[in-house]
Amino acid sequence: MDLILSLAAQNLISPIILFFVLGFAAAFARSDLSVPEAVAKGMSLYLLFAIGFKGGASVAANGIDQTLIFSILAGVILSFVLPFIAFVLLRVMTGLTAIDAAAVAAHYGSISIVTFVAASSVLQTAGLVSEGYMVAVAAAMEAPAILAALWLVARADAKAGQGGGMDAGLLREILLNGSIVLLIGSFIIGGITGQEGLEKIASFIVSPFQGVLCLFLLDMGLVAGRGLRDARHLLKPGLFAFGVLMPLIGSCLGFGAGLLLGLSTGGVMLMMTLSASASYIAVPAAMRVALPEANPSIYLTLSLGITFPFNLTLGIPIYLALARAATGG
Amino acid sequence: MDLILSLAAQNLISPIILFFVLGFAAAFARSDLSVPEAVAKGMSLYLLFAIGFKGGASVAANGIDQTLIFSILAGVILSFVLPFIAFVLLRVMTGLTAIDAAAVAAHYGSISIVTFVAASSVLQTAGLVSEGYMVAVAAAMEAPAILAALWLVARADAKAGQGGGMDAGLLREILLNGSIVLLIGSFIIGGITGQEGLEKIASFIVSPFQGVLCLFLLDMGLVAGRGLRDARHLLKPGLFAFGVLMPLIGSCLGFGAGLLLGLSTGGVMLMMTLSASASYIAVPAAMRVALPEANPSIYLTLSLGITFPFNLTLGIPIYLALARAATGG
Amino acid sequence: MDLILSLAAQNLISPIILFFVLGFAAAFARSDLSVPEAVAKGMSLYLLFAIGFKGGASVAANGIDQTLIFSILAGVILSFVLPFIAFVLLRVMTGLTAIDAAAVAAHYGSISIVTFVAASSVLQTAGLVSEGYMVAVAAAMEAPAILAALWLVARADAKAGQGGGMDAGLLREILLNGSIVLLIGSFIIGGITGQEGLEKIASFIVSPFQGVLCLFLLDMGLVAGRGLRDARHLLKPGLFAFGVLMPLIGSCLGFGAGLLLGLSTGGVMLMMTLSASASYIAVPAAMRVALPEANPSIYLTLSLGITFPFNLTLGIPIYLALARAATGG
Amino acid sequence: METHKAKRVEITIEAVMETRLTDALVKAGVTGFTILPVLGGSGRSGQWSREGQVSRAGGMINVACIIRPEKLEALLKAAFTVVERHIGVVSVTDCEVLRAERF
Amino acid sequence: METHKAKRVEITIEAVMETRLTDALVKAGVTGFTILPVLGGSGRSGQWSREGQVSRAGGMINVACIIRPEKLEALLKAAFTVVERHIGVVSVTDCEVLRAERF
Amino acid sequence: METHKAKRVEITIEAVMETRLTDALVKAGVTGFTILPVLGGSGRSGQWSREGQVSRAGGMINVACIIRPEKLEALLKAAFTVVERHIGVVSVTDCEVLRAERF
Ligand SMILES: Nc1ncnc2c1ncn2[C@@H]1O[C@H](COP(=O)(O)O)[C@@H](O)[C@H]1O
Ligand SMILES: Nc1ncnc2c1ncn2[C@@H]1O[C@H](COP(=O)(O)O)[C@@H](O)[C@H]1O
Ligand SMILES: Nc1ncnc2c1ncn2[C@@H]1O[C@H](COP(=O)(O)O)[C@@H](O)[C@H]1O
Ligand code: NA
Ligand code: NA
Ligand code: NA
Repeated sequence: MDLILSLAAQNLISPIILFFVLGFAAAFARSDLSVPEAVAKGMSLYLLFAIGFKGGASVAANGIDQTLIFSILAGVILSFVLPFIAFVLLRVMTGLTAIDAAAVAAHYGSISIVTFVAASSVLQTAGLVSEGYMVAVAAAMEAPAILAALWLVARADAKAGQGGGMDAGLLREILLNGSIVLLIGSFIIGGITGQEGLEKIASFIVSPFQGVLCLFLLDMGLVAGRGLRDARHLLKPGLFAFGVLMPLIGSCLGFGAGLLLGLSTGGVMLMMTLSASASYIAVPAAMRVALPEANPSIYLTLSLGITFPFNLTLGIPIYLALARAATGG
Repeated sequence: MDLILSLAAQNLISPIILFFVLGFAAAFARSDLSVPEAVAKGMSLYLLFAIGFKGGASVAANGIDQTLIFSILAGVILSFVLPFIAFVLLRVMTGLTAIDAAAVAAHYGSISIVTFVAASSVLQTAGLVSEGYMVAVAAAMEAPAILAALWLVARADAKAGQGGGMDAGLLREILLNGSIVLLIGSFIIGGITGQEGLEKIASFIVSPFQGVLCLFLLDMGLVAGRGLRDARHLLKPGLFAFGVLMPLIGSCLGFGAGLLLGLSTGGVMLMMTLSASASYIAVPAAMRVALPEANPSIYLTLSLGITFPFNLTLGIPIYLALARAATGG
Repeated sequence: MDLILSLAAQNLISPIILFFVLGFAAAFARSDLSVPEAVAKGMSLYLLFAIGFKGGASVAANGIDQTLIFSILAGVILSFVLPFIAFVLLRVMTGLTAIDAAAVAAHYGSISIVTFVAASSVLQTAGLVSEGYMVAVAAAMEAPAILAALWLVARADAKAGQGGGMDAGLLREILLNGSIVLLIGSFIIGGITGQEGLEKIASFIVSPFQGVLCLFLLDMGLVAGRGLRDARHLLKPGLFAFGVLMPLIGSCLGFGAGLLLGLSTGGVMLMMTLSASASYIAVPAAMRVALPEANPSIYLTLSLGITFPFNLTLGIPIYLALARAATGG
Repeated sequence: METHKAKRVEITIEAVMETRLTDALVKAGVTGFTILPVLGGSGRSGQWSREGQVSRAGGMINVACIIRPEKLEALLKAAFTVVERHIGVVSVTDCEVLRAERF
Repeated sequence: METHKAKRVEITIEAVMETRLTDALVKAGVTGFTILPVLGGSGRSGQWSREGQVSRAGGMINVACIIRPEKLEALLKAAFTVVERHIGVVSVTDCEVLRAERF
Repeated sequence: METHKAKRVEITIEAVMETRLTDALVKAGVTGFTILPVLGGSGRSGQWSREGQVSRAGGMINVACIIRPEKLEALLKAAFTVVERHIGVVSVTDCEVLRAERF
């Protein structure tokens, strides 16, 4: 417990957290500070490019083994199973309709790549390494949750399925969405070009990485703060509790999976983080197409306004402490 | 004098000045060279982030003393007093109406953060250090000038006050405008995380800084050149003379304040630069809201087309030479 | 031949090529991966800024000699002559109208600065240096081809000339287009500030260069792939063959010019690359103004969809191998 | 100059629905449209802005089509099928166009 | 398809006045609006462009509101109070809308 | 509030033609116009989008002019001279404006 507290405290005064807090506070104070949409997208491309490439280069350095395939499989299963847990919890804890609950559930089965990046950077500061292919696991966990949620809706309410739901176009959009393609593409290119490739572009993707992450989290803070400010009336205690409880539950499943797979300390911690995190890019877009009746304010506020800050500040140090305790890392 | 000339000459062939000149020339030649708005805003966020953080980290390294508070106080007073001087000069030297004169005066009381950044980078090249908290002084000098100008208008012309002027919304916009929030926020975060935080992101905010500044000044040159080209008919000799005289007067007051406060050579020079510089972001926006009758072409052309280039090319080396002569630095 | 193959293979697995391929593939798979327009423009400003400055600094380090002037002259002549060859080939090999053929021909006389940048980066990897002023040659080769093409149209079809063609406004737009101004401006500034200036901004324009180039080529791949996908019905075998044959012919002329001028191995290779490459920024814009009847899909698809990828993947290693064989470099 | 009567249809719709809408328009015989970016807005589902957004989920676009009056009914039907379950606005204005042969 | 008469009001105004204008519109009973970015323009106060600008001072935006005809007068009054001392343009067009219950 | 009849002309044209068009408009006595960015579109010359583009060649812009009815003919003539050989669309709508003295 002490360890967790001290880790949390240390985590809380890292620049990336503080810039997130700055953005959050600025949004609540109604400052007009803002990051242009194109710059925010550019930074997100950069982060995906860098994290994918570094993952691939690290796999190239350490070789591939069977664990890769099992880890990806575990990720897919987690992503598919977590929405069911989330759905039941939401129906019990909150007054959400089946459609709203399913839409929220999809977000919690899927993952947030920035949370993953933040966790990786905490690992790095702690001097821990992790399996490079966790990037591929992250990519694999994006989509299954969406299918689970649509299945939940179809079951709960046959009517809501008509005229919408999953079609071939949507499936392609989900599987080939820009973030996944760039992440996996960079991962593969990093794997092909290996350390030699990494050296060529290290002063672009390694050294300035932390700084870009700070600016990006400033923007995340602004967007999350603005969303929370405008939608705080939605945040009934039940919803709020879900936003904190669900990542903890997710991380437990990720913890189990990580230990079963025999991952390193860092790997277990990242698996926990992935399971605990909630999507705020890919899944919202898919939900607007497939379940337009679901209220976007609910899922965005929960995912971006509650769970993301929770993971960033408290979750990540907790997951790290647990992973360390269990693996002796 | 020789020293000033040689400093000016050396300053004039630094990349940052030359890129400004390139932009200026390209605009006059009607080249279609342009920097996308989002990229320009992104660079300005970067500069504020970097300069604030470095200031804060430097304060963390050197400790805070009383001078900080007195310096900020001095800044506030200067920012409030300078518009009165500017207003009188404008009414004497030019044919501007009271409203136009007050609007211009507000710009000269306030500061230009890019001029500050350029001065800091000249200091660095000269191997001089300065008080990290000058960043906070810069932030403190943004707003008071606006109040002074609105007071001037209210006094000069009761009628102009009706329906506009200062209201609670505008006050919040001025005090919490994005630039100030980011600058002060980064300053505080730099102060909290200190040298350790700085090391983490140094390869983002320290090493590439000069290069980004070059590109940003290219854009400033383009914008200033375009503005001057379109509004050159406004530039009566009186106005032009004001645009060069006012920064010199401002710098003298800054000089006095810096010496009184017992600042370092670099600190005195930065205080001079702040007092000499004229706003071109925060104040124009505030003027459009509070004094829409004032002609924006006049204040933007003066501030961006005359005073900014003057400070960048001749002012800064002059201020440095004087600060050196007076402090023996 | 073996050398070429091994060079090509080595070239093909470099990160920059692989990211181009990633973008190309993503576009064909209809992924929604995309780079915001402002970010793409920002990166292109960065590349021009960096390549120009480094060229100028290198000239400052090595001194200017007569070859500079002769090289620029050679570039101008090549740029003016190549469209005639391209025009005849197109009329023989394809069914294009005179106007479409002339528009395409203009693109092949002019140059692609990204191809030039990619070739420079291959040179650097190969440990070869080149004449810094090749940047100036590149700039000089942009415009003459346009004049040649307009002359071709005027000759082929007096009627098409009326109401359009070259006017003073267009001439200024071509000669002062943003890319040229930034490239030449940075080149001159690099020349003035020399190694000292370069050192100041090296961690902005030297170390991260390769990484930015990767991201930029990802975007080029996306744009080229999308263009090719939408316009593949235009790609009759004759056109396709032209898109591969013309760069080879161009490179031969560049090869001859380079040897005649007595350039270094790297210089010969860059001269070949410039002659082989086809414009996709400056010339298309000029054609839309001067020859609006020409079909933009044809010239953009050829230049960006066929010739650019060909040069990037196979052309550059071929040119390098030939230049090495001939100069013993 | 000679102008011809036409209808201008403007559809404000979520960005994620862009291709679905334009595909439907093309199927309904629309020969051209222009897409304008939208910065932000407000409606029954609350206020929103594109600033700092990374996701396409939150944004909207504005699709403007100029068509011959006789094609209006088909276009509105096609648009309605896509817009039906989604937030967004469809408006029609009378206008005159130059070069009517283009529509 | 059934359409209903409505008014489309477009207000081109300085970006710094955005929230002041939208607040006034909401107070006047407007239930929705869409904000489009403006690249540049020209008027009595000269020509301007957003290129390379950092400040919000120089830019304008375009606010479009579709409303029931009976709300027009209230909207114009509200808009006028904000626009009065500022540069900018207010225009009103007749239009038809689908799903009139939304307005 | 008192409004006055006016015409709203919207011209969608290639970005490279921007200054040529606005110069022609100014010559034809137009006192103001507003330029909106265009994200993409489709027409007889195919579909296009600004995403990831570096060149101005591919993009279009939207120029909107509000004018007094009596100036319409001169404006259309001026616009037509520029648009004639180029792709693009010109449409005219009736509208009402506040502050008619500005036009
Ligand atoms: N009356 C209106 N006038 C103009 N735009 C509107 C109007 N109502 C809604 N919109 C636009 O459509 C979006 C969705 O509206 P809604 O479905 O009402 O939430 C809003 O964010 C606005 O951009
Ligand atoms: N007649 C007009 N038609 C369209 N937009 C206009 C017109 N007049 C002014 N504007 C727009 O309103 C802005 C301010 O106009 P002004 O108040 O005349 O300087 C201009 O920059 C244009 O964007
Ligand atoms: N009917 C139309 N309605 C709206 N915009 C159009 C229409 N036709 C063409 N456009 C726009 O004008 C551009 C060029 O059209 P075109 O000349 O038909 O290729 C298209 O890319 C669209 O942006
Ligand atoms: Na999850
Ligand atoms: Na000042
Ligand atoms: Na060429």
